[in-house]
Amino acid sequence: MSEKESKTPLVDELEKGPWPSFVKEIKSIDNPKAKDLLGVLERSYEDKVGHWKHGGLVGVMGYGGGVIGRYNDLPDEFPEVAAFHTMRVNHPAGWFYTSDVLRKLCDVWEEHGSGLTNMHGSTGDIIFLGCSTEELEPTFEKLTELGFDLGGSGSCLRTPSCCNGMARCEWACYDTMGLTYDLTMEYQDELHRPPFPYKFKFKMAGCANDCVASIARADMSIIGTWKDEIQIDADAVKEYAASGDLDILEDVVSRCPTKCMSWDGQELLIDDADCVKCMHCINAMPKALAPGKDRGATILVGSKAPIIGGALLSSVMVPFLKMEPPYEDLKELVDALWELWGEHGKNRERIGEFIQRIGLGNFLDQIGLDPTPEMISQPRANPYIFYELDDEDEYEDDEDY
Amino acid sequence: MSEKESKTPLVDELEKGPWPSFVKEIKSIDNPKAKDLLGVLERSYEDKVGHWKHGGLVGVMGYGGGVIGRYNDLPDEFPEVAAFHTMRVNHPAGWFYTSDVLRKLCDVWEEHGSGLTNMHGSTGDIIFLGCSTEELEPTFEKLTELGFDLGGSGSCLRTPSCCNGMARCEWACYDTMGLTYDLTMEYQDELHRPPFPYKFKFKMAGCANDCVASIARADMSIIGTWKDEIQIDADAVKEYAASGDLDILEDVVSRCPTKCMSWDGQELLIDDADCVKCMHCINAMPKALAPGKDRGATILVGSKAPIIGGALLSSVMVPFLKMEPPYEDLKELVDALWELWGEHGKNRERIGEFIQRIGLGNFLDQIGLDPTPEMISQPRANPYIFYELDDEDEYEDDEDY
Amino acid sequence: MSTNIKKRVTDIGPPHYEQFLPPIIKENYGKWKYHYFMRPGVMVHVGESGDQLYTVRAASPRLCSINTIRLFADLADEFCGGYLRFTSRNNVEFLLSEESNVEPLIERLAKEGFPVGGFGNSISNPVHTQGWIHCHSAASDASGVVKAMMDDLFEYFAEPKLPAKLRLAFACCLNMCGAVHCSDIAILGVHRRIPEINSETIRVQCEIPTTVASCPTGAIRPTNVDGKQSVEVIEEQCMFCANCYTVCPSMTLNDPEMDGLSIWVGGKVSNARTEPKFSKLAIPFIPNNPPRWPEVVDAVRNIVEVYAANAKKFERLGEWIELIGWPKFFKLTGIEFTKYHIDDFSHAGETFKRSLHFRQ
Amino acid sequence: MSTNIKKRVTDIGPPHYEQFLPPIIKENYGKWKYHYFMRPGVMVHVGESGDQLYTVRAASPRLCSINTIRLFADLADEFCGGYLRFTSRNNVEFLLSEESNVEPLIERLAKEGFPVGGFGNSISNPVHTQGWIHCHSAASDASGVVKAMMDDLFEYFAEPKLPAKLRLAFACCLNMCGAVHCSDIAILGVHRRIPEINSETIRVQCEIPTTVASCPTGAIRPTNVDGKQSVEVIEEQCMFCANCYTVCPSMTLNDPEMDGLSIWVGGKVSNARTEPKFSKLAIPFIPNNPPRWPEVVDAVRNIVEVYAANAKKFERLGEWIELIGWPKFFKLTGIEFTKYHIDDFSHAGETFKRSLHFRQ
Ligand code: SRM
Ligand code: SRM
Ligand code: SRM
Ligand code: SRM
Ligand code: SF4
Ligand code: SF4
Ligand code: SF4
Ligand code: SF4
Ligand code: SF4
Ligand code: SF4
Ligand code: SF4
Ligand code: SF4
Repeated sequence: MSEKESKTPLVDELEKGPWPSFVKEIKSIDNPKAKDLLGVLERSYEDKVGHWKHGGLVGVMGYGGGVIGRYNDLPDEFPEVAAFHTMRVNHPAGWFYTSDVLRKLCDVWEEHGSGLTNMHGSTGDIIFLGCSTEELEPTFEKLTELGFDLGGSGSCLRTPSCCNGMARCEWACYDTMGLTYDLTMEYQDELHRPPFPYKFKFKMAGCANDCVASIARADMSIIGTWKDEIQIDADAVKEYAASGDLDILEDVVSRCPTKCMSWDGQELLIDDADCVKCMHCINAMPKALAPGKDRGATILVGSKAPIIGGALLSSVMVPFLKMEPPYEDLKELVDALWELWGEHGKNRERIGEFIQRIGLGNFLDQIGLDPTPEMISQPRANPYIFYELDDEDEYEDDEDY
Repeated sequence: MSEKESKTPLVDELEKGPWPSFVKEIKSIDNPKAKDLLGVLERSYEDKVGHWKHGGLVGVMGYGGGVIGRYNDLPDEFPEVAAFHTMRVNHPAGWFYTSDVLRKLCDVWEEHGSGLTNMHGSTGDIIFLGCSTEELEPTFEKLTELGFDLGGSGSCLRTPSCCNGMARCEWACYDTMGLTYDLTMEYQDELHRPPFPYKFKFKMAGCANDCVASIARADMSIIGTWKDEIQIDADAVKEYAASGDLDILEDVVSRCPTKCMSWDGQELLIDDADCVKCMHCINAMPKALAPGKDRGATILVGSKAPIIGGALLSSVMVPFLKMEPPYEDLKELVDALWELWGEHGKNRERIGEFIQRIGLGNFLDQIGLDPTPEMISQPRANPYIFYELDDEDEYEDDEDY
Repeated sequence: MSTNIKKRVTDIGPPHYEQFLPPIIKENYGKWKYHYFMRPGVMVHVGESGDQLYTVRAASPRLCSINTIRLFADLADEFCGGYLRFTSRNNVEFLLSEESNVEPLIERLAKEGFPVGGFGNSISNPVHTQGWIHCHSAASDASGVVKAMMDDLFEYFAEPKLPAKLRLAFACCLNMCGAVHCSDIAILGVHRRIPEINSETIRVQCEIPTTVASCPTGAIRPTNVDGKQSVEVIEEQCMFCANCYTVCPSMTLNDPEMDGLSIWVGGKVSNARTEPKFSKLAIPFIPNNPPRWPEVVDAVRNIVEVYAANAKKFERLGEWIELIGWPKFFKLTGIEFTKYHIDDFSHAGETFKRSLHFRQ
Repeated sequence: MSTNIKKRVTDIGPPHYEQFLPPIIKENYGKWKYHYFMRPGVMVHVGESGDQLYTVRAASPRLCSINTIRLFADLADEFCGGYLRFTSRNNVEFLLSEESNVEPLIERLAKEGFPVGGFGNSISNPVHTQGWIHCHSAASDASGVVKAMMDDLFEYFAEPKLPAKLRLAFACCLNMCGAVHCSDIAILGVHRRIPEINSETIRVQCEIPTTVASCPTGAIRPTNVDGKQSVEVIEEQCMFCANCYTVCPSMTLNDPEMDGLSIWVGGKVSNARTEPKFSKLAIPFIPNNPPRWPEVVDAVRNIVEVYAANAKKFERLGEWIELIGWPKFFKLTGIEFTKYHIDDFSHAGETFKRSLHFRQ
């Protein structure tokens, strides 16, 4: 198979063009695994179907996650990729590396695997793409020697990830990388041994721009925000006005979702009580505006992909929480969520679906949080209220509206 | 019961105050029915529960609707209201009357019923409140002599109603009263003999102000609109500007939902291509602005109260239809809807619920309407598409996006 | 009998409206040009012809005796050639061609106890339902609450002094007769007790399978009571919707202590500026307190006043709330936010706050 | 074995990020002041200290060989002390303290085939998934479509010339790995054939009850094939979600002719200006046409170009569509509106047009 001239005319097409070519990447690897992978791919391009089978239970000892088993359905033709598992290697928070550590990772993967990776997987892991069953354990050993560990898969906590936050962004309202590392270490057991009804993902973003798409794809989205006034550098505002690049009225003021800004050509005023911390004005004038000083995060819960009740976005669970190590309040909340969902969640039911099933009000009751109007976009419109009446002095309560 | 001094201290309280008193109304009637009604009401005010029982099957011969049977649960104490049915009398479109006809209606009701009415019921009928079983038929006879007929109840077409439209409003984009009369006459059989899985209501409003709340409570809401330019009387605009009562920029232009208006202090411009015919600017400046000349209606379907899947608003079925007698297109649509729903609707399933159950796309297919983006607020966000593939040349279709 | 049937006229429909229109309307039908408000309770429509129609609107209790209807007829004869109408909110409107008759008519109406108002940015007649006057399903009286409330809010009917129209509605049970679900402020009667089952009558009055099937939450189960077919209700699953009661009279929900009223705000039906909206829950429960329901009246007045003081011109209640945000609405009104406010029905998730867009 | 276990180190977690941060970042951590874009592909962060950090962002194929990673390492050594990172969209970023190194690095990257760009109002690296490279579930290849598409749209990566950021994403099946469901433009692999049941293997590989229960629409029923337990699928009820396949390998959906791609538009995740939004269906189906999927590429380019020509500064695709309305989006792009665009899943009714607010 691997000796002859190019048998991959279709995929070869994808070597051309200005965008970096994944085909070139595969071809650059001179080993039989990579060659067979290319062969399988060519076959898929001919057949218009994939040639991978459902994964089996493979992994490293003592872990219930971190490896995705994968077998080929043409093992005779492509024996080198007959078993072609991926390993999810927990990346360092913020995806920062030194050349040194990258080279060492490459060395491990050259020795034990296909030499192909994803930098990175969608959850954030370093994906070691294509490992035989036998090589899983040795690879793992080398990785731990190097100070790396596996990430999550299956009904585990998944590898937490974050935007680069304070490392390189002026808008980070809390230390996303610090928190990501802290939570990852705190919950090693949950990350490696499936304790849940289904997967659970954390994603941390330093501000409402949400550069890690946390509100769309994390069971818990921790997004930075502030409570006090936007910091305004009046001189810098004038600079922007003078620059001609920005029409402050049209581009900034009129795009503010609550119209809480005004600009008379001289002074930019913000009615911070009405600001919903959307970040737009700050984004538009980074030199002139900055988030306030009383910073923390909003904790949202429940986003996920569509399977099976339809996709969800995370929704507000705690409107504002200070984010300082050791993050006790946050961890208390996490533990409460996990306990409730762990006990009552159905198999393959994400926490967002679970909350909808049992009702958010009910859920809050159970985990001991007070309901607040910030958790909803609007109160119920239907009259189907499950009044609880065990408590007879409710009458009194109801009267002090 | 009825001989003694006031036994109704609680309801008597409601004779006081500036708002017209329904208690005074009841007391003004000097007959035993009215006295017992007041007695029952007083009892309810004491007991804090109603004293009416589920209705039985009563009505006039040959009709399946128009009468709501009602019995009292204290027949021994209040024999005069032991059976106290209501008759729904189909009002004249627009609720216009002459003193003459009103007096004649009163005479009928004085002779045969309680002398109490609702002017009108929420669906629009004249409600004759409180009739014994024996008096139903004689009352009906007198009514028809007078040129009146019963309205709908049960799984019938319900009494169609409308805003006063062209009779007294400058904004009516079609003749609501004309259409209401036409449909009421066309569908007399459906109005009087239950043909449907559940009730069906028509409501006609002459413009998007929807003064008959049709979008909220009609299985078919027919709401006037226009296609061309809003008519502007530039001089009258200036009058408004000069009057000082209206801040054209703040009150009109900036409240336009699509921001398609501009006002420079002199000239009011409207980009009609972007106008969504919301009526606001016209409402604010009735003397200066008027709907365009190419008028018709939007047909919406499906609103209802919450029982049982939650309340619905009507949604667009035909974005624009000319509304001229004999309203053939409209009636064709109505017939198609009724046929499909009549055949496949479940018992007590309103058409709005039916459409949701079978899917709007599917529903359109069945009644032979082409889907248009005006029917939706946004395309689907979930990927659960029921692709139909019987038709193999679909591939071709799909390519001409 | 057969002779009787022969004589019977059926399916004649309502009389044609045209015969009830005053001449000025017939002449200007479809040719009105604009309108203006002359004074509270009076609006003037001007035709292309230049004709002016004066409409005087008076409050009506909706529950009208024939005496009152005859009074209206007399007034119409006296002041406007016998022409009058009722509105979609049950006010009575006198249709005058003579401006000089306007004030005399208003005086007479006042004398008779039918004040004028309700035009423009006012509170018009509340849409309401039967209540303890006529319905078996009612969790409260309708006319009584409305009367008590309008006595209190009367000033807002008499004068158009609100930022925009404010539509009140009342329904006595979850069937919500009227357009309660899309009102600026709606008062809704609610039951809060599971149905009481009359095992004696149920076999006679109801079909057990239909009754079981009627429950949207599946709370009803067939069972045997003393060897006879009956049903039972799983308490935790009941949301007090009364759908079972509608199909089966032997399952009553009425209860003096458990029934009461809830308050809903921010709905609208017009398309003006913003799209039609449902009303949303403001106050989950207030006990019945006849004859004047002071807690309900106070609660509504509070909402009206906070709105009147804060909203800008042309902002309907729901539009204003959406601008300031629901958290602020609860804060300004002092209404307690509870878990009942959080939707847990079919589309609940759609009402969760799925963004960071709120005031910190 | 036991000695082996003794040696094993587990649960050490990832290395602490701090050791990988360049000195300039350590010093300015949490103390950045503002940023600006120096030129396409380069952004500068200025610290309170006055320090300037130059980030050079280059495209990456995400599927990286160790050769390429070593190349990145070499470039990092040469130009920025060995410090680099990857972004949440899989670009590679070099972290420079020396402005003078910027242009030479860019030149080298270009030479090696890794062009810079993706900052500001551009199309950045599409988020994507495994496709035919690794996943059993894929209805299309991922890397191939993305490569073909980005070759075509390359100009928008190289230069920030769009009204706002435009986020592309690709997922090869309805599991939607990545944030496909909230992307400006998402390409999604879809199956359109009911599962083919392998009655031979199903009893061994799958639990029948679990398989039956996995179907959200209840389309799967237990049955007997040649006297052996199996399942059957009711064709009309299948919405091709593949949830059954996820739990049972014997129910495959892959098919050369029936699989293909759908296109979704107007999603976003940032809270800037408007709340996060889901992407909505634009094109229900385009057949697989490897290696360059020209119909998909054209369809995406068409949407991008119409958007670029019509939207104003700072308007994300979905924000712009909501301003002009969906009918106009379909008109401007020439995309056919079909019944597939109309939602018919759980909350379908919420997407019906419940107002008169549309352009006539
Ligand atoms: C590798 C990766 C895609 C990639 O190319 O980047 C991936 C690959 C798979 N995902 Fe995923 N998911 C990956 C990130 C995601 C994300 C994005 C994220 O985490 O930010 C999502 C959407 C967010 C979410 O969690 O909902 C995602 C939603 C799913 C789902 C749908 C879950 C749902 O509740 O709707 C499934 C199906 C399942 O769990 O059974 C799934 C299942 C799978 C499986 C394991 C297939 C399966 O049916 O078991 C895929 C293995 C492919 C393979 O052979 O390698 N994957 N998956 C990503 C993980 C790499 C990493 O660890 O860094
Ligand atoms: C490097 C990265 C974070 C990381 O830790 O990896 C990042 C970095 C920055 N983001 Fe981001 N964003 C990054 C992913 C995202 C994402 C997530 C995604 O795309 O999946 C989003 C949400 C996208 C969405 O809404 O769908 C995101 C939404 C934003 C926004 C909001 C844009 C908007 O108007 O909606 C800003 C503000 C802006 O651009 O003015 C922003 C601004 C920025 C700034 C200017 C912040 C700063 O001061 O450093 C950074 C450069 C922006 C640029 O690329 O133009 N970043 N940014 C990510 C780069 C991805 C890439 O390679 O292109
Ligand atoms: C009389 C009236 C209330 C009033 O005081 O004005 C009324 C009274 C009743 N309605 Fe209604 N509905 C009346 C207008 C409405 C409206 C408003 C409208 O038509 O514009 C609605 C909301 C719109 C709608 O149709 O959804 C309405 C929604 C209901 C419902 C809930 C239907 C649903 O699909 O959710 C029921 C329950 C049912 O049908 O079983 C109901 C049932 C009833 C019954 C027949 C009670 C029952 O369970 O069978 C009530 C009889 C009361 C009585 O004893 O007199 N009524 N009902 C209204 C009819 C008068 C007329 O003919 O003019
Ligand atoms: C008489 C009546 C129609 C009928 O055939 O009976 C009517 C008549 C007029 N309506 Fe109306 N509306 C009438 C019920 C309604 C309803 C239905 C309802 O309340 O149940 C609505 C929808 C309310 C809602 O959105 O919840 C309604 C929403 C409007 C609007 C839109 C207001 C808004 O800003 O949302 C206007 C425009 C305006 O007020 O400028 C309007 C305007 C008008 C005008 C000015 C039209 C005209 O030129 O003649 C009439 C006098 C308005 C006034 O009362 O201030 N009418 N109007 C109804 C009087 C009811 C009453 O006694 O108070
Ligand atoms: S989410 Fe906010 S803090 Fe984090 S990188 Fe993006 S803009 Fe910066
Ligand atoms: S952050 Fe957003 S809401 Fe706040 S002032 Fe700026 S643009 Fe307005
Ligand atoms: S709905 Fe329109 S046409 Fe009818 S009365 Fe109201 S404003 Fe006039
Ligand atoms: S009718 Fe409404 S959308 Fe049209 S111009 Fe007037 S305010 Fe704007
Ligand atoms: S709302 Fe309920 S209680 Fe009131 S009239 Fe209608 S059905 Fe009867
Ligand atoms: S009241 Fe409603 S929820 Fe309760 S048992 Fe009856 S039908 Fe079911
Ligand atoms: S989107 Fe589907 S096919 Fe693609 S990697 Fe994820 S699970 Fe596999
Ligand atoms: S693909 Fe989805 S809908 Fe079809 S049978 Fe499988 S689980 Fe059911």
